[in-house]
Amino acid sequence: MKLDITKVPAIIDRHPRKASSLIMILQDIQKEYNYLPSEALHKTAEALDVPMSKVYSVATFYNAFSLKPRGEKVIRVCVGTACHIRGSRQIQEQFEHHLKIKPGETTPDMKYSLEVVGCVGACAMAPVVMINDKYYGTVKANRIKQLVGKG
Amino acid sequence: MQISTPKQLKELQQKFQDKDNKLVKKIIVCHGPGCLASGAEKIFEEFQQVLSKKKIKGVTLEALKKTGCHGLCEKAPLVAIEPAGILYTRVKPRLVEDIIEKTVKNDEVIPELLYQDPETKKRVEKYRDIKFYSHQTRIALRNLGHINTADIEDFIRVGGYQAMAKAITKMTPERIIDEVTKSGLRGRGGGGFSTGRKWATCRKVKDDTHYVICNGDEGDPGAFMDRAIMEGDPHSVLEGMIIAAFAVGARSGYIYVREEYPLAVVNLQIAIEQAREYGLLGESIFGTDFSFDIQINRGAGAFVCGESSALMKSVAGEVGEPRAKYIRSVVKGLYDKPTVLNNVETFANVPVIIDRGAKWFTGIGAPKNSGTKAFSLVGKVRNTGLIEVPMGTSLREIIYDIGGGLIDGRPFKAVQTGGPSGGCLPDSLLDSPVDFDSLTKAGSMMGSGGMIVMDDRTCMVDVAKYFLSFLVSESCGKCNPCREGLYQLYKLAVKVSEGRAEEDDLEKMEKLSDMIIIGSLCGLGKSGPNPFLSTVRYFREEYLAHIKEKKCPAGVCRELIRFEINDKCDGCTACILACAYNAITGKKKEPHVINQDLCTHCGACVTVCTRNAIDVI
Amino acid sequence: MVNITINGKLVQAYEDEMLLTAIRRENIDIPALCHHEAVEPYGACRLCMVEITKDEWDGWKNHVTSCLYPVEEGLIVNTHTPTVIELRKTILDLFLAGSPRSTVIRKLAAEYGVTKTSYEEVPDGTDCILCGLCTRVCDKMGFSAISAVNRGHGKEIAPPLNEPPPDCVGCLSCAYICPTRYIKFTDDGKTRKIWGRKFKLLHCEKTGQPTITEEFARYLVKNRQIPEDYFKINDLSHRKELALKMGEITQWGREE
Amino acid sequence: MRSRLIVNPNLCTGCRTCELACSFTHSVAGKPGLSRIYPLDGGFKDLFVPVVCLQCEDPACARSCLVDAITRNPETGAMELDDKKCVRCQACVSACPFGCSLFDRVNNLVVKCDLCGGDPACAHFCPTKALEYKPIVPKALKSAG
Repeated sequence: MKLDITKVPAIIDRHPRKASSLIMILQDIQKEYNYLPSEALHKTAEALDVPMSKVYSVATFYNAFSLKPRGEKVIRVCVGTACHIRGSRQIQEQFEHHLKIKPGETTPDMKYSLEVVGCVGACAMAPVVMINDKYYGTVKANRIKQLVGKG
Repeated sequence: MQISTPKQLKELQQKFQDKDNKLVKKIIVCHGPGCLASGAEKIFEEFQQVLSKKKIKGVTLEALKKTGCHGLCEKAPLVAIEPAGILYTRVKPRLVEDIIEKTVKNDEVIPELLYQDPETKKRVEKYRDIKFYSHQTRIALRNLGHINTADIEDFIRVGGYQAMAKAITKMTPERIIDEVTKSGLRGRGGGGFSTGRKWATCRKVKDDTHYVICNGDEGDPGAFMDRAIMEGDPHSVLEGMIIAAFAVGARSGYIYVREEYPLAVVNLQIAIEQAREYGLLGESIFGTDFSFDIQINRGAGAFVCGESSALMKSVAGEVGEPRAKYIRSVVKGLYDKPTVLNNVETFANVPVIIDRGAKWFTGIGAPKNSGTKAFSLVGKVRNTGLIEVPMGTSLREIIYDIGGGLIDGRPFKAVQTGGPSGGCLPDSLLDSPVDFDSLTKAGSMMGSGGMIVMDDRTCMVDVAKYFLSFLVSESCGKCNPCREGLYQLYKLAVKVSEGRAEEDDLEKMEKLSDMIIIGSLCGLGKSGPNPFLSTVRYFREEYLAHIKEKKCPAGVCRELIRFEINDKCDGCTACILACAYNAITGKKKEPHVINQDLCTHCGACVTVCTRNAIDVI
Repeated sequence: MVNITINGKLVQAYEDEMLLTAIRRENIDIPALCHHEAVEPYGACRLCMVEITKDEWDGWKNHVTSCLYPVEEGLIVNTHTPTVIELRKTILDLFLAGSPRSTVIRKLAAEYGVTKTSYEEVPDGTDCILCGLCTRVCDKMGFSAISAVNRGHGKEIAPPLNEPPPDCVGCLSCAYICPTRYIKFTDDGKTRKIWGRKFKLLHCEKTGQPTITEEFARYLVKNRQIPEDYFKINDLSHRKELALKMGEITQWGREE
Repeated sequence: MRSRLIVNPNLCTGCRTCELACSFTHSVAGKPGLSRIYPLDGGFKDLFVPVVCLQCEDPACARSCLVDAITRNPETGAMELDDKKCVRCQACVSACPFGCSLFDRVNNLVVKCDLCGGDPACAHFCPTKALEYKPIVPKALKSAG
């Protein structure tokens, strides 16, 4: 499948053409494509007149960016302190086991990506899992199968 | 609608109040972080549907409100019925119709939905009588749970933007700074630096451009106060920022919000647009020559960007690498211009201080620690949630009176404050007051306000290991002590938790910690060893148990424990389903067995067993 | 000029200069691996840390990286206190754990009495100590061909997308500035290889000797307005031309 | 008036004393360094030409230096190369149209004449006054570029 990057110039045009727009443009590109296609990085570098090395540096420094395509459903297991002491590690392992992938990876059928996140700010409902934009609180080990199913 | 005089603002307030007074009933659906994670949106939609179907006299869709966090997240989702002051907990969509029929229509209380006092087991009808609330003083969180999120009308109705009007039209920048300085307000992000002094220094720097930045990069895991404020009461933050901008002479402001908070970005953006529409942001505010506007920058997932110089780099679109502190960002900050950077909660306090005066503010809290502090009270405590208490309140009061003690009545072991820069405090310090100076003295930190309660099933070695692994992955990697030092400290903690360590490894860890503290470039590294140091200081025996006896007393460290099923097992198969490694076998209604060769000691079975039938040995 | 005290000796330093410069002027040896005068100070290796205090600080002391701490009137600096030495030892020990084979690190660590790391050697550790000199000099020269990627313990220096960097001109500054000689290149007099890229070298039209890469020369022509002709011959041929010219001039002088 | 290093090939015998003097003055770690001055056979029978940096007004070496390591000494007028700043890219070596920025392969250094800070050793030791350091501006030799 050839990637359609024709939307990139329009995304770039939504922001001022200056170096400080870099992170915001990358965020919008990621939102559109679910990851940062390398061609889009080149286009951004060119448009903002920022060296490609800086763009790559930013794209790899921040956790939110992915340089690999991600699955349809991005499962983010919160591993904040509150979640940790309420057993988020088990939750993470359950997902690893059921999806047969490690955090940062995507299932071969491109359906699921597994990620861990420092804290999503829903600590009172620990442990918390986010599937795409939806939060799931007080997750228990025996609910994982069901969560993977519906997401 | 452009407001150009304080008088117009007052008139508008009156108008919105009159409109509100006409509402016979208000149905408040909490949209705080906890409630959102428990399906608050569904409840709200359900109310909308039922209300538009049923015709109740005097109760229209306008009665329905979507507010910020009420605080009692443990019982989420929450619905409050005003003006009666009834709080319903753990509301489910199917109960909405009942609530409307009984409570809204006929003023009949549904007891099952009321909060139950964990001690007296009594249902509490009135919101304000719940102990969780009665011990609190809300300043920064004053509007949460009372006004619609990102709704300028509701904000103006409760007196919003009045302080800003006063500051801009009646006060000089010097008077404002003086008032804030005298109030003793200290940075709520955790640093505890005097806000007034920061503003004064920034104002004094002669430059054509000054900036105001709001730090909404609430990175401490276990803290969500700033998220709740930004989502639930964004206008308070804007008002605080505008006052700061006027005081230091800034024309542009930035709010840096971490990417994990998409709703905060949405609500802040709505609030900014509303404020512009009302002429409260933009050119010539209140007809003066003061102009100011705010832009939102989203973080991209980096804890280190909570550090001021790293945050400013990130705002400029660069990698968030901190720089040395010898050049202060208040003098040379964003784009090398003088910059005031304050945290969300700090800004939310400012309008109240301007409105009610420094003297009033210093009357709350403790000496040199005036005012209140918001905390996210989480972990193994009964009433998890968002709270705000006067500085100097004791840990005991917070954990037991407000928090209702520990879950399942288990013994208290420690409370963690200050996030990855803070520490764990033991029960011997339960009566110490919670303020900047006392916490630092005790070897922890105020931090941004996460308060994580831990019981006897929490292993302190594991907690230290957890924070170290967090910091190792969040370090920017610029300087050696942080990048390599914390990594080695983490490796040593793993060694302890796996029972491979020797006694002198503890000394090695302590020595390395000292060097990391002296040697690191920024606050992340300089405070990185704190979680280890505080746990080893107060829970040394636990470390020694791992090292000498090769045992984890709390039953957490996997290499040192194993699980066995006891005779309480009634064969419910819950653990079999939970075990991801197929290590448990057994027939229904017959005792199950754990195959020790397959068991990874993850503990998933324990969390699902309702019979207490799995022992940790 | 400002007056500062270094290890008990009162010395004068220029305003706006950094402590390290003043200290080194006094021939005091303190290590610094991420420092180079060609680029802005960075403060990453932390080896140049010293203890500072002032009379009016009431005994309060601070430890700062001397490479980016500007001199101040009345500053009292100690470069070799037990804590500072302990700190350098720890840092070198940590570096040694990450780069156990680096001769530069091993030599420096040995000077501080560390011959074997007391920590766990980092699996697949390299000689790169992430001092950032290569990327900073590449930025300073205007190429920005390489940069730091990832963060924390996974940080490394790499060209964008780990592909041969299009902005590189093969000037080798990164390799020359690298304190541990980690950046590798080859140069056989015809082609130069670095960062996975191949560069053709220019050759002197007269002697056939190699000079700089075509790309570097093109960059200097375009951005620094150096006439293209200058790169046609090498320095020796340039000197010969000059000698010839001067000889001619002198010859005219004789004829007159 | 500022002094300049004047070369008079008519007086040069090719004795190479200047080379020795330079080499010893610019020694590296106790060993003689690369001489910044080269007495070259100019191609005219008996004529030797000591080639040395002309300290151009708009020097190609400084222009090609991307790290600003070559700057003019305001007192002597010499273009001095700060070795602490030099990153050995050798742009100046290639860019100088007179070949007077040199690369010392033995010591891995880029070197050029710095007029010895105001008392050039070459002129000092030249037995025939083929090299003189004095305040005269020769008309024929203008800067290059």
